[in-house]
Amino acid sequence: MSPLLEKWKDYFQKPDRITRRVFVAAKGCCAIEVENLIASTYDIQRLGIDFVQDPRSASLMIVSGWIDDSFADEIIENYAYLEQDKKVVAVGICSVAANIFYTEKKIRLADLVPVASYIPGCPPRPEAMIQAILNLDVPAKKTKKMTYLSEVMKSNG
Amino acid sequence: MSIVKRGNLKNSWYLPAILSGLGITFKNMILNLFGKRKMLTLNYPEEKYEYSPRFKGSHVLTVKKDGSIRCTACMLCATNCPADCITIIASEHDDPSVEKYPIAYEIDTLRCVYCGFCEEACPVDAIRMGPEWQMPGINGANFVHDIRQLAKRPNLKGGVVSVLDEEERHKAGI
Amino acid sequence: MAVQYLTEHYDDKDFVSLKGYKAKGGYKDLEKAFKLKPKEIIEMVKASGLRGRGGAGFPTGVKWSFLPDNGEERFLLCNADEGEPGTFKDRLMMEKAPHQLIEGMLISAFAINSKKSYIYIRGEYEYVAVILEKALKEAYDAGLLGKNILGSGFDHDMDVYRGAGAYICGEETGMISSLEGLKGQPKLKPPFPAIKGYLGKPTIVNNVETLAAVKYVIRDGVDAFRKYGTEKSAGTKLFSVSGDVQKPGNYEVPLGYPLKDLIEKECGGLLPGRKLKAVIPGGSSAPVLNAEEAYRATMDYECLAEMGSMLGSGAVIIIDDSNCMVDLLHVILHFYHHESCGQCTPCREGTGWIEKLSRKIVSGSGRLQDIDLLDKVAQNMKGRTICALSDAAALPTISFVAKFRDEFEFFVREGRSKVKGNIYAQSAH
Amino acid sequence: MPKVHINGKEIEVAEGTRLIDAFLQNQEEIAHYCYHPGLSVAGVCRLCMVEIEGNPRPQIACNTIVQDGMKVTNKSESIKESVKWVLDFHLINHPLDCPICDQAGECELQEQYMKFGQYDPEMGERKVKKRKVVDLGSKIVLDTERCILCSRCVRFTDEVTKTKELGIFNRGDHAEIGTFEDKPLNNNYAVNTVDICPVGALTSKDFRFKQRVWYLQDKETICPGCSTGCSVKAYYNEKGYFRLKPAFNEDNNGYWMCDEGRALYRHANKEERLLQAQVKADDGSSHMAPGAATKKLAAEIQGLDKQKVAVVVTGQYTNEEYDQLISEWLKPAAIQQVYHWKNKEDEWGDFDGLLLRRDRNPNSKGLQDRLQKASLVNDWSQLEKNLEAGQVDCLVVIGPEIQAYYDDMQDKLKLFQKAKKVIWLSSNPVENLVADYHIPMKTYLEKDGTFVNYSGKEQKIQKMQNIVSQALSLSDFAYLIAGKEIPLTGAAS
Repeated sequence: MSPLLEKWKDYFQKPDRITRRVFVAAKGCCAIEVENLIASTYDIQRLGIDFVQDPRSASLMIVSGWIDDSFADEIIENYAYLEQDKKVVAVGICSVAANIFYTEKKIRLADLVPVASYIPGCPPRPEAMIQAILNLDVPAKKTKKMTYLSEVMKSNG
Repeated sequence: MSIVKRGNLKNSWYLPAILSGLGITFKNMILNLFGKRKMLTLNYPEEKYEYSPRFKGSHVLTVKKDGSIRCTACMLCATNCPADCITIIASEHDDPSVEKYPIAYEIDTLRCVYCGFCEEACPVDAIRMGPEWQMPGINGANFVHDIRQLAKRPNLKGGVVSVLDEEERHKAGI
Repeated sequence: MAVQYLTEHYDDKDFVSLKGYKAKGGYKDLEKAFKLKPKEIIEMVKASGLRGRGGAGFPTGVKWSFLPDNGEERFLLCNADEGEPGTFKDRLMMEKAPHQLIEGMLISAFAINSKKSYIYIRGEYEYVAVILEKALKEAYDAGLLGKNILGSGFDHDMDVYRGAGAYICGEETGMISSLEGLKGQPKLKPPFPAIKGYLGKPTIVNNVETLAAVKYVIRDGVDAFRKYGTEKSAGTKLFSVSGDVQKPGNYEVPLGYPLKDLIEKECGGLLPGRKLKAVIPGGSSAPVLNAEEAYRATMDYECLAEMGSMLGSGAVIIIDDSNCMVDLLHVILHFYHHESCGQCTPCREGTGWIEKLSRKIVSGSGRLQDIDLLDKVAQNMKGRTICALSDAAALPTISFVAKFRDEFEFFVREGRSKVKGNIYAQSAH
Repeated sequence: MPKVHINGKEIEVAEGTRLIDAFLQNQEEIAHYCYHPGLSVAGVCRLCMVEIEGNPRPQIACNTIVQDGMKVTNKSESIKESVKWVLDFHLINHPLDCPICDQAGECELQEQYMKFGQYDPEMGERKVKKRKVVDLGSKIVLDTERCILCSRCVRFTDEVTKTKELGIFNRGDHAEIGTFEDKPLNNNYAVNTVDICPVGALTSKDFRFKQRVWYLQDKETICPGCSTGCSVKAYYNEKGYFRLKPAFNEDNNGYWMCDEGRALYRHANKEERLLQAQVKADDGSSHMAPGAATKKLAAEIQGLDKQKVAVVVTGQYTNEEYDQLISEWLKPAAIQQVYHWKNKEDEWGDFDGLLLRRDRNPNSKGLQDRLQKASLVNDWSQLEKNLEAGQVDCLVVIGPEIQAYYDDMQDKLKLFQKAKKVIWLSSNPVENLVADYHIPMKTYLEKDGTFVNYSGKEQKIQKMQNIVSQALSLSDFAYLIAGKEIPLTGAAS
């Protein structure tokens, strides 16, 4: 088989494609790292994960940045709109532990919504975010070189 | 004040600008189609970056030559930490030349902002920021890393030996 | 010219015993003193310009006049500790003429009206202590000590107290602490011993030679005593000369006697074929004089002080060009580091530091800045402690480094001594 | 009153004060190690050098007495240089132990180096090595390498406790502090040497490696150990109390405190406290909140005949609490049987010559006066008679906060069993206590108030860190038992 055909098959073969749609509620410095996920270096669309604007069509929510009152309401509202097996990923310390800035009111994400996966770091590396999303479920797109989740976890220690 | 250039053909008409933009996009598409190796994307689970030692990743508690923890529980890192995420419990070591060592040294990675202040504050190079990036975990995983995790985790291969060792210091008479 | 004033009958064998001493006119001056009033004796000693022979050179009469006359019990202590390296004159005097010292002390005790006195002798002078004790027993039997001496109604007891070999107990208050049974450490001054000394009572501490000279002030009167010596430093002084001379030993010369003559005439000049390099005029704690200064110097308090050194205890150490000054400084500093009593921080840590620095230079691994550091540490050690031991360690260091810097730099650059070849590079003491 | 010019300022000082006192009284910074106002002058650290006009050599300030018209300065260049160098001499043989030394944070070497030193050290030689971690008995650890030989501890054991246990051995820079053949240093004031030691040479075993000093805050209070009422500083943070140190109190304890008093912080920590009220219900004792338990108790004893109710009080609470107790409960409820529990009253007279008195209650005089004023003084034998006769329906024992000194506790417990209902109030659990109600109380560190010491002097204590916030103070108990609500201001909150 000519390399061209092989390349063609590689890209356009018909996977049982389930696109994992993600709604992003990112704020602050971690938002820039979250944007990296759809940029060219750490492109997660090759894993079948796509960012969408509307929470109703997403089943995974990424939250990052310092949670103040207005942002808290927004998170709760968007969480309600998520599809049925909804999961939330907390990115960075501000949303997880809200401890670094001395304001009188400290809201942690866990106080608002049930959080599925935490990513420590300030800001965490994009690989950590990809790893966090992969931890949550079986990857949407099966490419032939994709090693299964368990091996990935083991190698990472 | 902005300098306004007017009148010449190139920028009074939009088409050349659009075409040059699209040109770049196509150039990259063609390149990526055929030159897969030069592509920028890191296929994360299979390929991984090797970060430089300067990278402020997850902590490493260095060890002495004989394998025991180099930290003397002087609490300077816990004091210097802006996020108060280090808790240390010190106790007496039976060897009088060591005298004090930590029986518990915990870093709450969910509070730590990885700023490296602890590394700067440590007088004896007992704690370092390793090149591995911060490991995420599902809810309920153990984020509070203790001595076993910080110093003896598998990929440290037996612990990182501290640069500043006591024996030389005592021999040199300091 | 060497004089036989104090040391008149030293070569006579039985001058040691009381009988021989009395035959040569002994204890007559005591009777003469009993006739005078104590105040008059103090005035005579003050007028005679007699200065302390131990090291400080403080006028004896003035020291006696500090005593408060509040009727409190007084003590007279004779400082025969002689710890200063290079000094051996007191041993000669006590060995040859113990009664001379006893009579001098009796006259002084009568002058300051003290009932009790001690002779604090150096621990190592064991046989001299035996001689002294024998002389004291003779004096007691002859009624010259104890109650109602010679019918004058003045009673006085005298004892010999042996030290334990610490240099620091040569210092006034160090000796007093040792006598009181405490650790031999100097006491805080003010309150000076004349006001609050031994057991808190007024105490006068004088050197052996000073007390012996008091007898001659009484015997010959002030102007006969002033015949010897210069206007400001009167009387004669015993110098214990040691080092590279033909005939080292004790020589009694009038104060103001030129050092050049002391070396050439009295001591028979240098060893053949050697040239003079330096002279330590007053014991190891005196700053050193180089050859040119030594030939100009005269042996009295004022001239040596002007030259930046001091007469001290009169131990002249002659150094010729075959000695290495760096090694000599290391030996001196090792002595002071070992003898520092450790009470005050500048001296306790400073002597240790400069000794380590000098050992480093002597072992050839020194650096050029170590020489400046040696000087800087010494400068900052002196003048900051309770007693003068830190000055005694610092002053020689400063003078050695200042006057013989080339030898130090040679040692640093070459790693061996300029004079003694490379035998010193390895064998640091 | 002699006048002195210190660094240009004209100051009037009392006759015969030392120059260093004149400096310290007027907040003039002067470096010093061996001088301690409570001890004699040693003049060995040579740091407090000052220049006096008309005196060629700089003099040490601690040994010079102030004369009229003296012009003194310690800010001149040569003095600054001299202090720098003498500090350097102190530090050249000092080991690099700051990470493992307990004194770090309050060490005089650190502080005075930052204030006066700030030089760059040039010492490159080998330091003198001495003995480390020498065990001096159960209370103190000695490290002779850190010692700067300021001889404060030696003078302390010579002059204050007069036991002469510590001394300086060897000579020169090999000199070491220590006891004869490392005999334990365990007189009752030994840990004072740890406070006056400017460096980490003497550290206390009780506080060894427990907590870093800069994590602790401190406040002044009165030691409840005995009736002397020494003023003390308690060191605490949100985790609890860590140690007690003496505070200067001119006429009472000067700069010292006894070692038994030093342990009086442990009973306030969470591990040893009674956290919940224990109420003996019919199905075995159940835990309740202190306030609720008291209210339940108040309802129960409402109907009882007040003559049959007896109250035993110990002298370990504050004056305000006693006033509230009497005015809120005893007086309105007309309870006559109030007894002052004095343990070993006959020995109360003896005194150990320095600070410790046998009357181990801080406020027995205050209680005595108040009972006299309210004419509630009854003889202890009267209580025993009533108990034997079984007339006591309800016995409220306001128990001692510090039980260590109540060694007759067990037979008193047996005596108290005779009452029908026993109510015990104390901050710590009591060994094999059988009581219907055991209500936790606040310790002396968690409430404001005043103690009256043996000589009748009133001294204040301050509220610090609340360990058991629900615990009641005696006045809260009085309000609740009398059926009232605790007033919002909270008499002794």
